[in-house]
Amino acid sequence: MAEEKTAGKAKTEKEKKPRKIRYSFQEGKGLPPLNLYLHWCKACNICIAFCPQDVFEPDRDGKPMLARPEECTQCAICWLHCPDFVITSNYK
Amino acid sequence: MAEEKTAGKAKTEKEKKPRKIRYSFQEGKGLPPLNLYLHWCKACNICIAFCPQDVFEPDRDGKPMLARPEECTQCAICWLHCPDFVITSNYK
Amino acid sequence: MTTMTNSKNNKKKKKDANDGRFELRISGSGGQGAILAAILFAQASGKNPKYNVVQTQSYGPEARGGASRADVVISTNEIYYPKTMKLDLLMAFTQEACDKYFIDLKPGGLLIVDSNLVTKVPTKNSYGFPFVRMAREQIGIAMVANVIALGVIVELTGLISHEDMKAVIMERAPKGTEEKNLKALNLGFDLAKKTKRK
Amino acid sequence: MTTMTNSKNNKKKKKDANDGRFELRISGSGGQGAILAAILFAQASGKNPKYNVVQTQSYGPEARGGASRADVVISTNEIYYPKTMKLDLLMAFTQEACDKYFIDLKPGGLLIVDSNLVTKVPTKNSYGFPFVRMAREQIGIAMVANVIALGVIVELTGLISHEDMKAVIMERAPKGTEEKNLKALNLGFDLAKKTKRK
Amino acid sequence: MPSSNTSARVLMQGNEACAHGAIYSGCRFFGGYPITPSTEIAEGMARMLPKYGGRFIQMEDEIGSMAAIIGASAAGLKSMTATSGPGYSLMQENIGYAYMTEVPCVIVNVQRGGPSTGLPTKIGQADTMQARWGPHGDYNAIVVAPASVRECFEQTVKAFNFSERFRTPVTLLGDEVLGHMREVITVPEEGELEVISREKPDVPSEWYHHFEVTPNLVSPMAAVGDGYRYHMTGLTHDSEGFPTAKISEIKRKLDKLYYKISRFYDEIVQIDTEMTEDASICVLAYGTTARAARQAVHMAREKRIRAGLIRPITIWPFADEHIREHLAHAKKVLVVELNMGQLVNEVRRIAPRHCKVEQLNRYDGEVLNPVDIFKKILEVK
Amino acid sequence: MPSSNTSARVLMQGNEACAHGAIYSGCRFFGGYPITPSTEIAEGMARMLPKYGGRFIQMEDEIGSMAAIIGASAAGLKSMTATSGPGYSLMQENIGYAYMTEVPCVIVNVQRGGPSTGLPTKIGQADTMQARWGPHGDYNAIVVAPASVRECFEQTVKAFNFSERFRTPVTLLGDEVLGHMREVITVPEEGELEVISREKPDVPSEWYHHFEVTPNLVSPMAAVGDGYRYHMTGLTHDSEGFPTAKISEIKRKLDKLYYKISRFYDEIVQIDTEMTEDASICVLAYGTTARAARQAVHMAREKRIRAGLIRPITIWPFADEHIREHLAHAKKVLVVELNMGQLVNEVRRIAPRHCKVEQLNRYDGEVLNPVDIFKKILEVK
Amino acid sequence: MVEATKPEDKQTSDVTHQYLRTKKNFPNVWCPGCGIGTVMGSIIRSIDKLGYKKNEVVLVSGIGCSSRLPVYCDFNTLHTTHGRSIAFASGVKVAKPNLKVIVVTGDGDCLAIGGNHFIHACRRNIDLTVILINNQIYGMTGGQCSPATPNLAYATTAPYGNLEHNFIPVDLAKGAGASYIARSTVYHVQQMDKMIVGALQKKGFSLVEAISNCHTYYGRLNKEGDAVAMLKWMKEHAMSAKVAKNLPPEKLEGKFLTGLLWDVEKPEFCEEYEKLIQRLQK
Amino acid sequence: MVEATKPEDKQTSDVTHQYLRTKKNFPNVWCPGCGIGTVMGSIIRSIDKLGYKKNEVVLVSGIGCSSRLPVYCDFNTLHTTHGRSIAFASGVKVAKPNLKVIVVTGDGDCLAIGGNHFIHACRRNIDLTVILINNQIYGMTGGQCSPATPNLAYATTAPYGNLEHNFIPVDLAKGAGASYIARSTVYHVQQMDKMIVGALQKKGFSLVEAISNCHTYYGRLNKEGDAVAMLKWMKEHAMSAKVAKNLPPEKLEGKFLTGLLWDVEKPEFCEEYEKLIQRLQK
Ligand SMILES: Cc1ncc(C[n+]2csc(CCOP(=O)(O)OP(=O)(O)O)c2C)c(N)n1
Ligand SMILES: Cc1ncc(C[n+]2csc(CCOP(=O)(O)OP(=O)(O)O)c2C)c(N)n1
Ligand code: SF4
Ligand code: SF4
Ligand code: SF4
Ligand code: SF4
Ligand code: SF4
Ligand code: SF4
Ligand SMILES: [Mg+2]
Ligand SMILES: [Mg+2]
Repeated sequence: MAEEKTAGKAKTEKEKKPRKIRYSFQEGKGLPPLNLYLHWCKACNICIAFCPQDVFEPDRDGKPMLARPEECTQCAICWLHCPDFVITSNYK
Repeated sequence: MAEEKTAGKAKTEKEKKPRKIRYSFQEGKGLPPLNLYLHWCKACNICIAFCPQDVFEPDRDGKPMLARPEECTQCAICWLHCPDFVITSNYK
Repeated sequence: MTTMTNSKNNKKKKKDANDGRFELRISGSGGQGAILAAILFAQASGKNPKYNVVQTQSYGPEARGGASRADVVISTNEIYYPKTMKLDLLMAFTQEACDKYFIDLKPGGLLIVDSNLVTKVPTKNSYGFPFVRMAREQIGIAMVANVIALGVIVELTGLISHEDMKAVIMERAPKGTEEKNLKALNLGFDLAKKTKRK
Repeated sequence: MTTMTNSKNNKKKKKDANDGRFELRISGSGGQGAILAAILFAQASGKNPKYNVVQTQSYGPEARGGASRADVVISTNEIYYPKTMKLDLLMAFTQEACDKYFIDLKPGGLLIVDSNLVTKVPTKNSYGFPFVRMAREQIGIAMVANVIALGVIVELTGLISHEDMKAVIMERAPKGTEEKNLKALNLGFDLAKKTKRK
Repeated sequence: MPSSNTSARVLMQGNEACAHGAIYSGCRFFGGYPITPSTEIAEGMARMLPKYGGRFIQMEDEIGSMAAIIGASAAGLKSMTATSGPGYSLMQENIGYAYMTEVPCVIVNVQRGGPSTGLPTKIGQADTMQARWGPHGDYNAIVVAPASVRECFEQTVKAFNFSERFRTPVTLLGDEVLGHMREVITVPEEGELEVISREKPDVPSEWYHHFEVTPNLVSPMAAVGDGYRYHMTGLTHDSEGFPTAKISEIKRKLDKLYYKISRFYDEIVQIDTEMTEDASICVLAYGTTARAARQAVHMAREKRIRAGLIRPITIWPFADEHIREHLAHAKKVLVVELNMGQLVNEVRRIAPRHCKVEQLNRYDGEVLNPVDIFKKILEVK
Repeated sequence: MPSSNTSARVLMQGNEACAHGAIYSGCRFFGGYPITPSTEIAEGMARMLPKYGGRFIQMEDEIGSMAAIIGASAAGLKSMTATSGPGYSLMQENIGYAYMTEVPCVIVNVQRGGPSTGLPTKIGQADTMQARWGPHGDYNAIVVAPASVRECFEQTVKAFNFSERFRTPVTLLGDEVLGHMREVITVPEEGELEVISREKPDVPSEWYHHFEVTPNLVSPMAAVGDGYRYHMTGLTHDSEGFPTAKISEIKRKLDKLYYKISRFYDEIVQIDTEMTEDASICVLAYGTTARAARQAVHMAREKRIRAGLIRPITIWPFADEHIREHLAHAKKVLVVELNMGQLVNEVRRIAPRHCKVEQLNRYDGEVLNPVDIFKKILEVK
Repeated sequence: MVEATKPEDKQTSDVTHQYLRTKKNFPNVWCPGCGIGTVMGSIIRSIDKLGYKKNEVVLVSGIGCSSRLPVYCDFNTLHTTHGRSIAFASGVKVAKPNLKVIVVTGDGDCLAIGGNHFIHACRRNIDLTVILINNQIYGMTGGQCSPATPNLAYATTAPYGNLEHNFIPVDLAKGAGASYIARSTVYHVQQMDKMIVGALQKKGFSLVEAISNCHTYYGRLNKEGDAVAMLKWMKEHAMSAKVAKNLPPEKLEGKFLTGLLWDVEKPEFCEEYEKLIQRLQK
Repeated sequence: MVEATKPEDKQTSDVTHQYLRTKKNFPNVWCPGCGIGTVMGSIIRSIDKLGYKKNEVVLVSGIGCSSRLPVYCDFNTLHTTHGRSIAFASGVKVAKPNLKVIVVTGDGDCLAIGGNHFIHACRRNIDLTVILINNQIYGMTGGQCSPATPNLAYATTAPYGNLEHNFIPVDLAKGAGASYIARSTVYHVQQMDKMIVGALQKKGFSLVEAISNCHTYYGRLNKEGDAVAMLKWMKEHAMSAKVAKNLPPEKLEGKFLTGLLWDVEKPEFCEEYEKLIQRLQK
């Protein structure tokens, strides 16, 4: 029983998609496409839910992990929508 | 020289009309068509200016006199416009 | 009527004025220019560096005109209390004003009225002139009645020089009306002179 | 830790409570139900006519949630000062809360933490249970972690009867969740019993 | 009419208790605008009122709220609003109108910390003087201040009683801690507390004067629509309510506003004291602060310091005489407030010569606790 | 820049003199809402300001007026508003904001008669306490009150000086008689009166703290757009202006607000006295009332009564010490006010033991005249 | 619009006298020729026509020349604080929904300081009738600019001409959600009667803007002449909305529309609240 | 509206960081997923795009969650009293017309207590840009009804459903005379950027209504789900005004319009005042 709101962490239908690669840089593919200032992240799930390329997956705290960075098209949706200025692009 | 407004007493073009009868009741024609509670009258000239029958003329103080009462058609214009509830009709 | 105001001896007058305060009220109904007259009188007194001058007035509801009286206190000393206490002179343009304010006049104070509009005068010690009618008939506009009255007051009290009063009238008269206003003022001066002589 | 709270002798506990005041704080981050837990605890204590009860809390900016702590004072005497002064019991759901409020705990006061979320515990004199994980895993919703904790607190302090606590839970649980909440409460009771026995 | 509460012991918040007290008093109109830390009162009234056939309206601001409750009260319903400092400041003009037109109503100000927006979720007691002198012009004010959840209930009832009895707005001055605190209380049963309602006229409407100067100075009050057609204005007015500039009528009106309260001073003053008889030092405090003070006084007594407590429940009119009495033997009076020193000025004004006035103040949004006050007692005693 | 006035003797209204004084002070922004009897100030500013490159805006109400002048002052212009009781009540919340954010500005309250709408065209002095305690929360206030047309000019300049010097809103408390009265005065020439402007920062913007606690407690003030980007909030804040709930920072802030004024008490207090040295009875009054009182004191002296006059020009902070000094030998002090008794409470608080406090009050829209006061002197002397 | 009416639909003028508080408050404070008195006649006739009892009618006003109107009328009359009349009236109406609550207000009272209460009342749809007497200036305080003073017009606080733009009250009311909006002038008295009758009959918030003359200030400062001249101006520049509908735009140049301008249905607050009470008390 | 944009007209996300007061005020007070942060990004990008200097930009706000926005931005920032932001801003702008003054306000701050200043600013046409963050509720105080809360929706002060009707802010602004009115949502961020840029460029009073989510209160009380769900709702129910123009009414059922909704020219107050000064000082 809790009297307050629970931060929105509704799972989206994406979970079904097969995971490809979790961290592009771990795979030696160079810089990831995005920088995540995760200490500002509040795990609201917006970036994860709205990325058209399904680049993110939530970590244990609900914060975004770059699960499929190579799919990122730099469409800007995630960083334009992140209310907490967590996401910046590594490309100009 | 006066620093304040002068109550509007602009003469209208009616002054040209020839005067007929000043007080109908003085002429023995029975009740005048209208009652004038002149102690409330502020001599604003509205009734005089807008009577389509030119029934009124201003007295020395600018208050309406029934100059041509027999011309009155009971059109209501004067009493509807008098801001000071001076004019009432004697006919129902 | 104080010695100052009705004495024919101008020297005496000045001295009295020097001794203390002179209180004056101009009253009437809204639109007769009572307040403006008081202001002009106050302003003209101010031209004399000897005088301290305070002008006050009373208002109707909120500030929407209808002010019916204006007072002027003139003194060669510092004026502490700014309002009038006992009038040396009352100018009344209406019967109502005369009835209402006569009680504030000092015993022997000077009363001036519009003789056409104030028919019941409560004292013999008074001057009456048909200011409004004269303004209409002799100057052509009723509105300058207050200026005629000013002329009379200036002349009768002898507190202000004609020049100072004229100068103020010239300063404040709306453009194009200077002539008429001056004429009215002079008419006032003359009226008073004639009456005094009577 | 006061004798009252860690004594295995229930009689002693009751007596101590009778003697004076018992102060308790439940703390965490917004959304963990700390305030609600404190209210439920206060309400259950109120069922015992012997007790006076005051529950207070602190807020974030304006009233917009984020409240991080809630206190309860229980006493058999009239409670003058309504806030806590030295805690007899501190329940901390987060490391931050534990760090921040441990200083308010009486020497010897009882500390209870969520053992998964509070990893650095500043005293040995403490109980730790993985409330949130247990709630998620054993009851199916993380939200009832506070109810499990309530069970533990009730059992460890012995201030309130199980029945009163259960009654309050039944009164306040949203429709349809009564079962799960009761289950959580019982889980708390059991946890504490087992631990005490250890 | 359903009863507002079970008479059993219940855990209730101070703000809720205000709302319940209002319902108990017969309050059937609430107009308000949310503001921390008073909002629970509005929320409670929104929930409860329609069940009792009463009406709740959330207005566009506090000015409108105050206007609406005056209107509703003029229309015959006991009415209330609740706010905190910023909203209370905005209400002042219309509170003044209610004083002038003698419309009963209750304003709850749950005081928060700091000036201006300050500390919305923290405590303060810095609106104490404002509650007396907030509106322009001269008035006499009744202000009560509870110190417990049960008193929030009771004093709301009192506030309505004073308001209805004297046809005047009454402020209930709470504070954040009290408003948000929960205590287990026994809710008063129906009939347990006295409930006073405004006197209605019993004369034919032609004889009715809405502002009649009666022997006890309070005029019977007909509601709008009751068949007595009167005029109400914030302009100075005569006993019928019509604008007047007559100096005798104006003076009579203002004297009425003042003396209808000061003459009943004894009836209005409520003061709670403990151990003042033999006290050499009295601690004076109100609201939440008084609870810490009481504990401090007990701590002092344990240390054999002859301390006593004076807790004004009626803050305004200030209990001059009563307090002077309780200070009869005291060498010191320590005024404890969560502000920079407000009531202390009143105490200075009235304290007997032999009694030195000391003060302890805090104004950072936190309460003064018993130890703080106890230490100060030790220091100045 | 053209001079606002000829230095000759001119007949000027009190309200006009305020407007001219403001222009003289360098006031270049006026935001206001008309209300009798203050309107001539707004009208004068509307006429004059654009000639001096300043800006006039008529706002939708007094709340907006107060907000606008705070905004304009934050943007660097000396700013003013003028109102009367009802408007002053409405301004309180934002006046509090100006205190809290330390924005200099001047509020003229030309007091009218009666509470509520009362007597719009008559005199009163019943906003005296409100001028000190009007906004919720704790502040220290500077309030000045002229008594002649020339003083309307001078004290407006003083008000701006205090306001700029101490970064705080200052109220000029006039009254209807004074506002509408005309006197022949010599208008101060340029340079004749001291004109103070706020201190500007001289540090690089990275070092600038908008609310720095300097040795004299007043912080240099950069205007919005000056290149110092700061934050301003009515929430309790730190020296940079950012919201804080840290108790040490809050206390420091509130102490600053209080002591930046009380510490300069001697600089702020202005008091005009006459013949108090040997007085056995002192009459204390301010504003128009003080002029009648002065005359009454002279009348008394003529009758060989040792009367004296104490006229506070700075009303708040109340001139405790100065007044006590002047009462050193007096047996009586008669406080004369056009209200039901406001400053008299302050006098009671501070009067030496040997000095009995008497009061004479009138509150029907008329002034007390010298004879009234003289009679009272005879009665109580 | 002012034409001879047939006797049968003509109230006699005497009817108004029955509703006046003649003993204490007359003569009234208004300047000679001020249109506020004319509006007062119109309000009284409308109430009379609908047969409302004096006891059930409440007139609420704020502060201003216009707001002085209620004191002269023998109804329940509340003269409140400047700008707040609608908020007071909302309290009265919600507390006692069977009363007929009419707000009388000026362009300053309603649109300047009172603008917020006005738009919220439009939105909230409490069954009030607001008679907004628009004389385009603050009369009471002596001719300052109001939110209805046209751009470039003169006022004592706009000595060089008004640099602001004016509200069009009917547009504002519409944007805020009012359910009944009409406009008339003190020249078009019979139309005004009809508009007020319609407004009173409307269940919901209704506004009648009554264009009036303040020749004392607005007229004088803007050289628009005396009361008669200003009434003539109204006569010449008003155009009935009904008529205007069938006219080409050229013909509307310089005219302003009068008559019923907006009329929609929305649930009314007091009725909805009553239903809520019924529901909860069941 | 949210589509991949071409790289050349895409500001990098890092740009926003240069305008944040990161040292003192982060993390911000907003709930996870609250759209106010998104609006803040949009405001910053728009200012950056127009090349305004930090020193010449002033953000003024009132009280509310939305009104907390300025404190996080490295401009001149004034956090004022509840509802009064526009009046404060008017003072700033009129005093120093060369500053770019932006008001950030909530539906409660702007439309409830602040309604009067809002409509008067629309009328007066001072060159201000108002960003109205409309989450249809009072967030800061915990979920009470606002003038933007729809009829029948729940709020803590509308426990049985709201009996009042809501303002349509863009209609209100239009009725009050605003010269530029646009609407967007926190889902349609790029459109919002464009609207804000347009508003800033407009000489005169401009309004951008930014529809935002308060899932914590509005969403929870009205079962509208979390932030993601509420953004999805916006995505599905918003319709660009440009597109809508060419659609039959059936297609607009249940939709709300976004984009530029109103744009007219009126003389701007500060400019007119400047001219007056020039004229008088000659
Ligand atoms: C709070 C407050 N501010 C200002 C005033 C002064 N005041 C009285 S009436 C008025 C304007 C009235 O204008 P309007 O409503 O148009 O009425 P009119 O006199 O033109 O009929 C003002 C500003 C006041 N009484 N109260
Ligand atoms: C004068 C005053 N009244 C009331 C409040 C309390 N208050 C603070 S924020 C707020 C509502 C804010 O709503 P909105 O503007 O929609 O902002 P949101 O939090 O939804 O972003 C209220 C009523 C206050 N601070 N000041
Ligand atoms: S930029 Fe677009 S594609 Fe890349 S992570 Fe963000 S939302 Fe996904
Ligand atoms: S949108 Fe931002 S705050 Fe939300 S989960 Fe993604 S990175 Fe975190
Ligand atoms: S009723 Fe008509 S015709 Fe008769 S006097 Fe009046 S206006 Fe003239
Ligand atoms: S309209 Fe009325 S007030 Fe005016 S002159 Fe005619 S009767 Fe007199
Ligand atoms: S000032 Fe204007 S509005 Fe007022 S009564 Fe005179 S004409 Fe009418
Ligand atoms: S309460 Fe609502 S508006 Fe406020 S931060 Fe949370 S989600 Fe945003
Ligand atoms: Mg008007
Ligand atoms: Mg909101």
